[in-house]
Amino acid sequence: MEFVVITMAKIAVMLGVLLTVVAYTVWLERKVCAWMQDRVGPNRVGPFGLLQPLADGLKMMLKEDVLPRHITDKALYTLGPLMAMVPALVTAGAIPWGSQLPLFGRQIQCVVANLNAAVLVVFATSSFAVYGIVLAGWASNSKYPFLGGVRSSAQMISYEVCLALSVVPVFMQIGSLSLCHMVEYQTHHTWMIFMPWQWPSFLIFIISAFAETNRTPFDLPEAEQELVAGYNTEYSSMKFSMFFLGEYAAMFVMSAMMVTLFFGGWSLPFAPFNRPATTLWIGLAHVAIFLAKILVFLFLYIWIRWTIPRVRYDQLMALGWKIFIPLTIVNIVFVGIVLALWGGR
Amino acid sequence: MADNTVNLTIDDKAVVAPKGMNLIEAAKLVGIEIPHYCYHPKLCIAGNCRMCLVDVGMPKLGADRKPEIGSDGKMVVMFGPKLVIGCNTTVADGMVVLTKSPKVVKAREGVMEFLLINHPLDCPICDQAGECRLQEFSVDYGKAESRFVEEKVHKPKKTALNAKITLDDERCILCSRCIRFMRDVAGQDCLGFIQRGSHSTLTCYLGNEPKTNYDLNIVDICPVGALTSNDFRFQQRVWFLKQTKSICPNCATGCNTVIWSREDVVYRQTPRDNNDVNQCWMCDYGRINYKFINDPHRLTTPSVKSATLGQRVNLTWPEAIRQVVDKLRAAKRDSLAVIGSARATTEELYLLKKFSPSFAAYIPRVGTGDNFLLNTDRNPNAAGAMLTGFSSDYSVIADGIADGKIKTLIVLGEDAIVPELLAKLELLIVLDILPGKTTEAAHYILPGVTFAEKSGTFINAKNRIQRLNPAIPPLVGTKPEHLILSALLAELGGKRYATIQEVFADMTRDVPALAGLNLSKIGDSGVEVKS
Amino acid sequence: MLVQRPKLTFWERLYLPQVLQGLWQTLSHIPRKKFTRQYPEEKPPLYGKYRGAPELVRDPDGRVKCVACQLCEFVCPPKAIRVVPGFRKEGASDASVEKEPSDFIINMNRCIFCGFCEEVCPEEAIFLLRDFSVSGYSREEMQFHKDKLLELGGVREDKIQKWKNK
Amino acid sequence: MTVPVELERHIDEIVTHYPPDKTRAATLWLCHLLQEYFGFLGDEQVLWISNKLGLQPINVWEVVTFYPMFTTKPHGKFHVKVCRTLSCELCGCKNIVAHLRKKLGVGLDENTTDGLFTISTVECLALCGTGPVMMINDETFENLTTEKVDAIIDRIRTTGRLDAQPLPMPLAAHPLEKRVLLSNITKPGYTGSLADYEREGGYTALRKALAMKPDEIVAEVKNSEIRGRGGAGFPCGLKWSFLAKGTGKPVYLVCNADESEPGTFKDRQLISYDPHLLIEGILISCHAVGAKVAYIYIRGEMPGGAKILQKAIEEARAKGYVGNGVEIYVHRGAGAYICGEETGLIESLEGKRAYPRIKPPFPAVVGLFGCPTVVNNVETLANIPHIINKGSTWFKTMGVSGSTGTRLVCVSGPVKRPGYYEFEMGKLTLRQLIFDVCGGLKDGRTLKGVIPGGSSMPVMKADQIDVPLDFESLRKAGTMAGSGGIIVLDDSVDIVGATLNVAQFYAHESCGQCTPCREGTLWMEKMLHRIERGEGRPLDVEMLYEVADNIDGKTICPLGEAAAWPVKAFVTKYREEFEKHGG
Repeated sequence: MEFVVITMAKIAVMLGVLLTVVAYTVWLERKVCAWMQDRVGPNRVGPFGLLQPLADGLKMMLKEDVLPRHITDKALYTLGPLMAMVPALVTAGAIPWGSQLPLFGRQIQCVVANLNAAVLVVFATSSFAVYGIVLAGWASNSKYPFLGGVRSSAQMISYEVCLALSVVPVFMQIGSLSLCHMVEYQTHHTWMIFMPWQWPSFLIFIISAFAETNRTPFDLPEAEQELVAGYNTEYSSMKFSMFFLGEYAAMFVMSAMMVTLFFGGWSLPFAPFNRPATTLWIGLAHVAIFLAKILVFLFLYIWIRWTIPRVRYDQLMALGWKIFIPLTIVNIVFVGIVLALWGGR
Repeated sequence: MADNTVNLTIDDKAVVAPKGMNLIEAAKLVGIEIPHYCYHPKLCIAGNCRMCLVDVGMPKLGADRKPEIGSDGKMVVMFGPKLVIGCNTTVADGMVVLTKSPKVVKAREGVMEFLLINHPLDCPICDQAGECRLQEFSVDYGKAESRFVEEKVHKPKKTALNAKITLDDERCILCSRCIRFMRDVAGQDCLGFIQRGSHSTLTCYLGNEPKTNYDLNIVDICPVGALTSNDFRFQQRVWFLKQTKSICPNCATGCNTVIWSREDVVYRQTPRDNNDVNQCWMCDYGRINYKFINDPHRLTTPSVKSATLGQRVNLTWPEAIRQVVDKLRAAKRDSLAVIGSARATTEELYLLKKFSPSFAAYIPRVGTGDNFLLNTDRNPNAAGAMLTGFSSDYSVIADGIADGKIKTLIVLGEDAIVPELLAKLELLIVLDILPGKTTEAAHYILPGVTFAEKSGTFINAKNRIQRLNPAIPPLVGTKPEHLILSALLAELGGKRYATIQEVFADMTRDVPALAGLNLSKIGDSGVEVKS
Repeated sequence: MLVQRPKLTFWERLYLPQVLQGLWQTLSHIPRKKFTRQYPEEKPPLYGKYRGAPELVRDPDGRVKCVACQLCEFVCPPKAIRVVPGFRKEGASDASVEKEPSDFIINMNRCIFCGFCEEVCPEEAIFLLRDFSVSGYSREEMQFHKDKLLELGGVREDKIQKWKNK
Repeated sequence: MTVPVELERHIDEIVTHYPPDKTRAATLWLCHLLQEYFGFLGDEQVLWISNKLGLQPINVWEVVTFYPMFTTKPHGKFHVKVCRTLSCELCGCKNIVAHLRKKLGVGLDENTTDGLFTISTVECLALCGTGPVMMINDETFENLTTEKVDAIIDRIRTTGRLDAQPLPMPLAAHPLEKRVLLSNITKPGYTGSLADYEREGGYTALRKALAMKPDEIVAEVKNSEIRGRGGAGFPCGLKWSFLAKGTGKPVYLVCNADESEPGTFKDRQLISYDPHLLIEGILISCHAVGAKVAYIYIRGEMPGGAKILQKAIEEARAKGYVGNGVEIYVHRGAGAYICGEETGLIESLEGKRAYPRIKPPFPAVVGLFGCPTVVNNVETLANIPHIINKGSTWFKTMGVSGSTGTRLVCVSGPVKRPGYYEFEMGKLTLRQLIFDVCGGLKDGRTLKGVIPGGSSMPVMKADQIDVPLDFESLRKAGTMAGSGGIIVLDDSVDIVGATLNVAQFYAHESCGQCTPCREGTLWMEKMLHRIERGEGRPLDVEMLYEVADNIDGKTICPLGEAAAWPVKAFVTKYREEFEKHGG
C-alpha cells in the first residue's frame, strides 16, 4: 500500500515536472530561435514572456476541436496523438532523476520504477510512438499526413536499430541494463563520456536520437515545405498539442538517456554529489543537477534545429543503414577488444 | 466588271466600289478607317470637320492615253495640290487614294489640334469618354501636350436642350450632325448655330426646343460629349458596360438595339444598324422604356393563392411546377384557354399554344404611330403570335369565361381580362413579370423574365424574324418563360426542351412559314419570313 | 547545360566542420543587439514614397476633388474600388464641375496598396497616404465609404487646382 | 409689336423678288428693314420674320447672330462705326476711336446715357483710300481727323439729326492710266443717270447683244480672255461655259458686289458713279447665259450704293431694259466678308448663314436655289458691254497675254495720292504705281512692304516691287493680284501690329463652319496679341507659321488661304520684327 502511494506520488511529481519542462522547452525554443535571429521572442505574456506556455496551453485547450469531414475512422484518428504522447511519458518512468530523497523518515528512490532492464524498456516503449504517427497519417485520410506517416515509420524503425546497437558498448562496460546501476557505476569510476573508447557510441547515439525524435535535421515526417505539416496536418487544438507534447517529451527522454548513459546522471564528479544523497537538500540538488544536464541537451536540440538545414530523405536512410548500423557493429567489436585488453579501467 | 462599279486603289489596296460611293465608305470596304466627325452615312454631307482629308491622285496619262510608267516600274500618279475630303469625294476609275501619307497625317494632326484647343479637357466628367471620337482620334493624331496657352473660348455649359438632353457647348465641335438629323430625319428644323467663327454656338430657339420622338438619336450621333442623355447622364462609364444585341420590344417595328448593362443592371439602350428595319435610329419612346427591367416590384417567386389561408403563399419552383401540373391534369382540356402576350417571344407562344388546341388569343395593343419608326401596333410580336396560332379576337375567351365554357386559363404576360371574369375561373395560371390585376386574381403566379433576360425571337410588322439575346441573367427567383412552359409540358407528358434551339427546331417543323430556319441563320439582323 | 559539381575535400565531405561553423554562427547571434520593434508602442518610421491605404483628398478650398470618372475603379487590379457617380450640388463656386461621387467605396479587405488608382487619377483626388494598419472587426467595417475616405485623406495642399482656370 | 402697313407692304414687295418657295432668301432684307424701323432685332422681330416667311425661328436667329450689322440689343440713335482694318489703322483710326470714346464718355458697344450714340469698331468699310473712315448710321465720313470728328458729333448733338453726305468728286485720271471702265465718270456733268449714260453711248452694247445668239456672246467673252476681277482670276468665259444646260431649271446670274477685302474699294466707285454700266453688263450676261433673274449682292456697308443701284434699275425698268424678260434685284448683305466667296454669297442670298458650300457640286451646276448659277464680280460684268461693243480683239490689245484688258487698282496706306486707278494690265510695275502715280510715300517715309491684292495676299518686301501688275507676273513673284487692293506699308509700321490687324480681321470674319479656319484664325489672333504685348515665347514664330500652314489648303473655302497667306508671308519675310517682340 505504501509502495503504491509513494509510486503514485512519484508519478504525479514526475509528470508534473516533465510537462512543465516540456512546456518551457517550447518557450525556450521560441526564445532561443528569436535570439539567434536577432529577435526578442515571446515577451508579452508575463515577464520575458514566461507565461507564454500557459497562454499557449490555454489557447490549445479552448480551441475548437475540428474534426475534418473526410475522417472516416474517428477512433484511430483520436488514438494517433495519444499513442504519440503516452509512450514518451511512460519511458520517463524508468529514468532515475536523482539519487534518493530522505523524506518523512524514508529513503525515497528518485525513480518511478527501478528496473533491471530499464534500457530495454525505454527503447521498447519509445518505439511505440511510431504507431501514433502511423495511425495519425493513416487516419487523417489525406495525402500529406499519409506520406508523413510512412516516412516517419520508416525513419524510426531504421534508427531504432542504430540507437539500440550504439549503446551496447556501454552495457558491455557496465555489465547491467539497469539505468540506476549505470549512474552508480559512473559515480564510482568516471563518466562514460570521459572514456575515449565510448565516444563513437555517444556520437552515434546522439545523432540517432535526433532522428528518433524527428528533430531537425531529420524532421522529414513533418517537412513543412513538402508535406505541409506531415502527420499533424489534419489535427488541431488538444490533439495537435498532444503531438507537440509527445515530440518535446521524447526530446526530454532522449536527453535524459544521454545524461544517464554518458554524463553521470544526477552526479557530479566531486563530493557530496558523487554518492547517493544523505540529506534532502543534496537529494534535491541531485535532481537539479540532472535537470540542468538535460537542459544543456535540450538547448543542443534547439541550437541544431535553428542552424542546420534538413537532409534529404535518401541521405537520411543512407546514413542510417549504410553507415551507422555497420559502424555500431564495428564499434561493439572495437569496444569489446578495448575492454578485453584493458578491462575498461 | 459590272458597269456600276469602279476600280480604285486605296493605300495600295485594290478596291472595287459601287459608283457614287464616297471614299470613306470605299475605304471601309477594305478595312481602312478614314477618321471623320461630321460625316454620317445616313445624313447629308456637310464636309466641315476637315478630318477626313486624304490625298487623291489620278494616273498620269501619256500621249497614247495610257498610264505612264515611271522609272520604278509603277504608275506615275498625279496628286492634286490640295488634300480633299473623303466624305465628299466619290470614287472614280483608276483613282489612287492615300490615307496615311505624311501630308495627310500632318493635316489630321493639325485638325485635331484645332479641335482640341477650345475643347474643355474634362474627360473625367464627360459621359462621352470611352466612346468619344475626339478621344479616339486624339490618341492617333493628337499631341501629348497642348501648345495652346491662351484662354479658351467660353460658351454656355450644362444647358438643358430639352427635358431629355443636356447640351454643353464648350464640348461641341460644330460638326452639325445634330442639326442635320433634326432637320432632315426627325423633321423638326429646330437646332442651329448662332454667332460665328470660333464663337459659334449650337442652340435651339427658346420655346422651340426639339420635341420629336427621335431627339435622343442626336445624343448617339454626337461624336463628342456635347449632347448627353439625361437618362444616362452620370450613370455609368461606358467601358464598364457589356453590349448585347437585342430588339426593342415596344412596337411592331422591332428596331435593332444594343442593351448596355453592367452587373445585372441595364443602363441604356441604343439603336443598332440595320438598313432593313431602323437604319441606325430608334425612337425615344422605345429607348427609354426599359426601366421595368429593374423595377423593385418585380415578381420574384412562384406563389399560390391559398384558399385556406386566404393569402398568397410562396412556393419553390419544383413545388410550384408540381402543383400546377397536378391542377392542369385535373382540368378538362376543352375548357382550357390560353392568352399569350404578343410581347412574348415566338418560342414562348409556340409552347403556350400546346396547352390549348381550342382557345388561344393575344391582346392587340394599338397606339399612335408615325410614318418613321414608331408603329401603331405596339406589340413587337403580333406576327409571331398569329403564326403560332393565336387570334387577335380575345373576346371569345372573355365570352367563354362568362358563360362557363372556359374554366381554366393560362395567361402569359397580359392584363386585359376584367377581374370579375377572372374570379369565375376554376384555375388561373399567370406567367408575368410585374404584379397587376391578373396576377392578383391568379391561383398560381409563375414569375417570368423581361426581354433583356432571355433568348427568343420576335417577328415584326414586316414579317422579319429577329433575335433577342439575354443581356443580364434572370432576376433571382424568376425563370425564362420558355423554360417554365417546357417544364410544365414535360411533366404533362410532352417533350422536355433544354434549350431555346430545340424549341425553335420543333417550331420550324410545325410552323410552315419558319421552315428551314434556325437561330444562327437569323443572325444579328434577322431574316424575312413568308407571311 | 551540365554543371560540374565542385570537388569536395575530405573535410568538406565530412560535413562536420561546416556544421560546427554553423553552430558557432547561430550561437554568436544570441548576445547581439535585437532588431525587434515593439510595434503598437513603437511606430515604424515611414519614408517619403510610402504607400499606405488609398484615401480621397480635398483641395485647399475644401472641395471634393474626385469627379467620379471611375478610372480607378477600372484600373484597380483586385477590384476593390466601387464608385457611385452622382451630381454635384448646384450653386457652389465650382458649379462648372458637374460631377462628384455620391458614394465611393474601397474594400480594404481587397485593396493591395498597389497605387494604380493614385497613378491613374486624372484629378489627383486619390492618394495612398500613410495608414498601413487598416483593421476592423467585421467585413462591413472594412468597406470604407466616401465620408470616411475623405476624412482620412484630409486636405492636400498642392498646386494642381484644375478648376480654378477651367 | 406692330409693323406699320407701309413697311409691311414694302416687305411683301421684297418677298416677291424671290421664287415663291424660296422666300427664305428675303430674311436678310427683312432683318434690315425691321432693324431700321425698330432699332434692333429682338425676339418679337425674329418671330415676326419667321412667321412672315414660314420659317423656324432658329433659322432667323442663326442669320441675325451671324451678320455683325444686325444687333439684338438697341443701339444709340446714332451708331458710330469706325473702320479698324489695316488701311485705316495705318492712317490712324486708333486715335479716332480713342478720341470718340473720350468725347462721348463710353466704351465700345456701349450706349451713351442720352441714348444718342454708340461707338463700334467694324471691319473694312471699303473706303481704304480715304482712311480713317467711319459710318454713322448710313452715312460715311472720310479722311477723319479729331477736329472733323468733333465737328460731326457736335453738329449731330445740336441739330439732333444726321446730314446726308454728298458723294465726293471722282478722281481725275493720271497720265499713266488708261481708263475704260472709269472713262465716263470724270466727264463734265456726268451724274451716272440713265440719260447721261445713254448720251455717252450706253446700252448700245445691250442692243447689239440682244441681236446676237447667247452662244455667240459667250464665245466673244471667251475669246476676250477676260479673267475674273474678284480675286481668284478665273476666266470669265470659261465659267459661263461650265453652266449646266438642259436641267429644266432656271439659270441665275449673281453679281458679286460684296466688296469686303481690306484695301479694295474699286467696285464702290463703279456702282456709285456709273451704275448703268454694271446694269448693262448684267443684262448682256443674263442674255448670254439664259438667266431671267439677276441679283446684285451688294454688301451691307454700302447702303448708298444699294440706293443708287435701285434707282438705276428703276430708270432702266422705265426704259424697258429691265423687266422685259430679265429682272434685276438688289440684295443687301449684312457685313460678312465670307459673302465674297461665291458659294457663301449664294447661301447668304438664300437667306442663310453665309457658310460656303463644299464643292463639287459647283454653282454652275447647283447654285442659287439649287439651280445653275453664274457669279461674277462687278468689275468683270462692267467689262462686258465694252467687249461686246468694241469686240474681243480690241479688248485683247489691252494688257498682256493671260491678263487682258484693264484693271482697277486701289491704293491705300501712307502714300501721297491714294485712290483708285485703271491701267492696262502688265503695262505698269508696282514701283511705278507707288512712286509715279501715287506720288511716293508721305512725309519722306521709306517703303517697307506692299500688299498687292487685298489683305489676304502675301506681302512683298520693298525690294520686290519691280514687278508688272498682271496675274502671271505677280503669281511668279510669289503673291497674287487678288482683288487689286494695294496696301502700302512704310517704315513706321510695326509688322507684328499689322499682322495682328490682318489676323484679327480674319478671325472676326471666319464663318466658323470648318475646323481649321474657325479655330486657327482665332488662335493666330490670340498668339499675335500675346506677341505684340511682348509675351512671346521662343518657338512662337514657328508655331504661328505652323498654325497658319495647318489652315492653308485644309478649309472648305479660300478664306482659309486668305487667313493663312498673309501671316505666313509676314512671318517669313519680317521674322526679325517678330523676334524683337520676344517671339
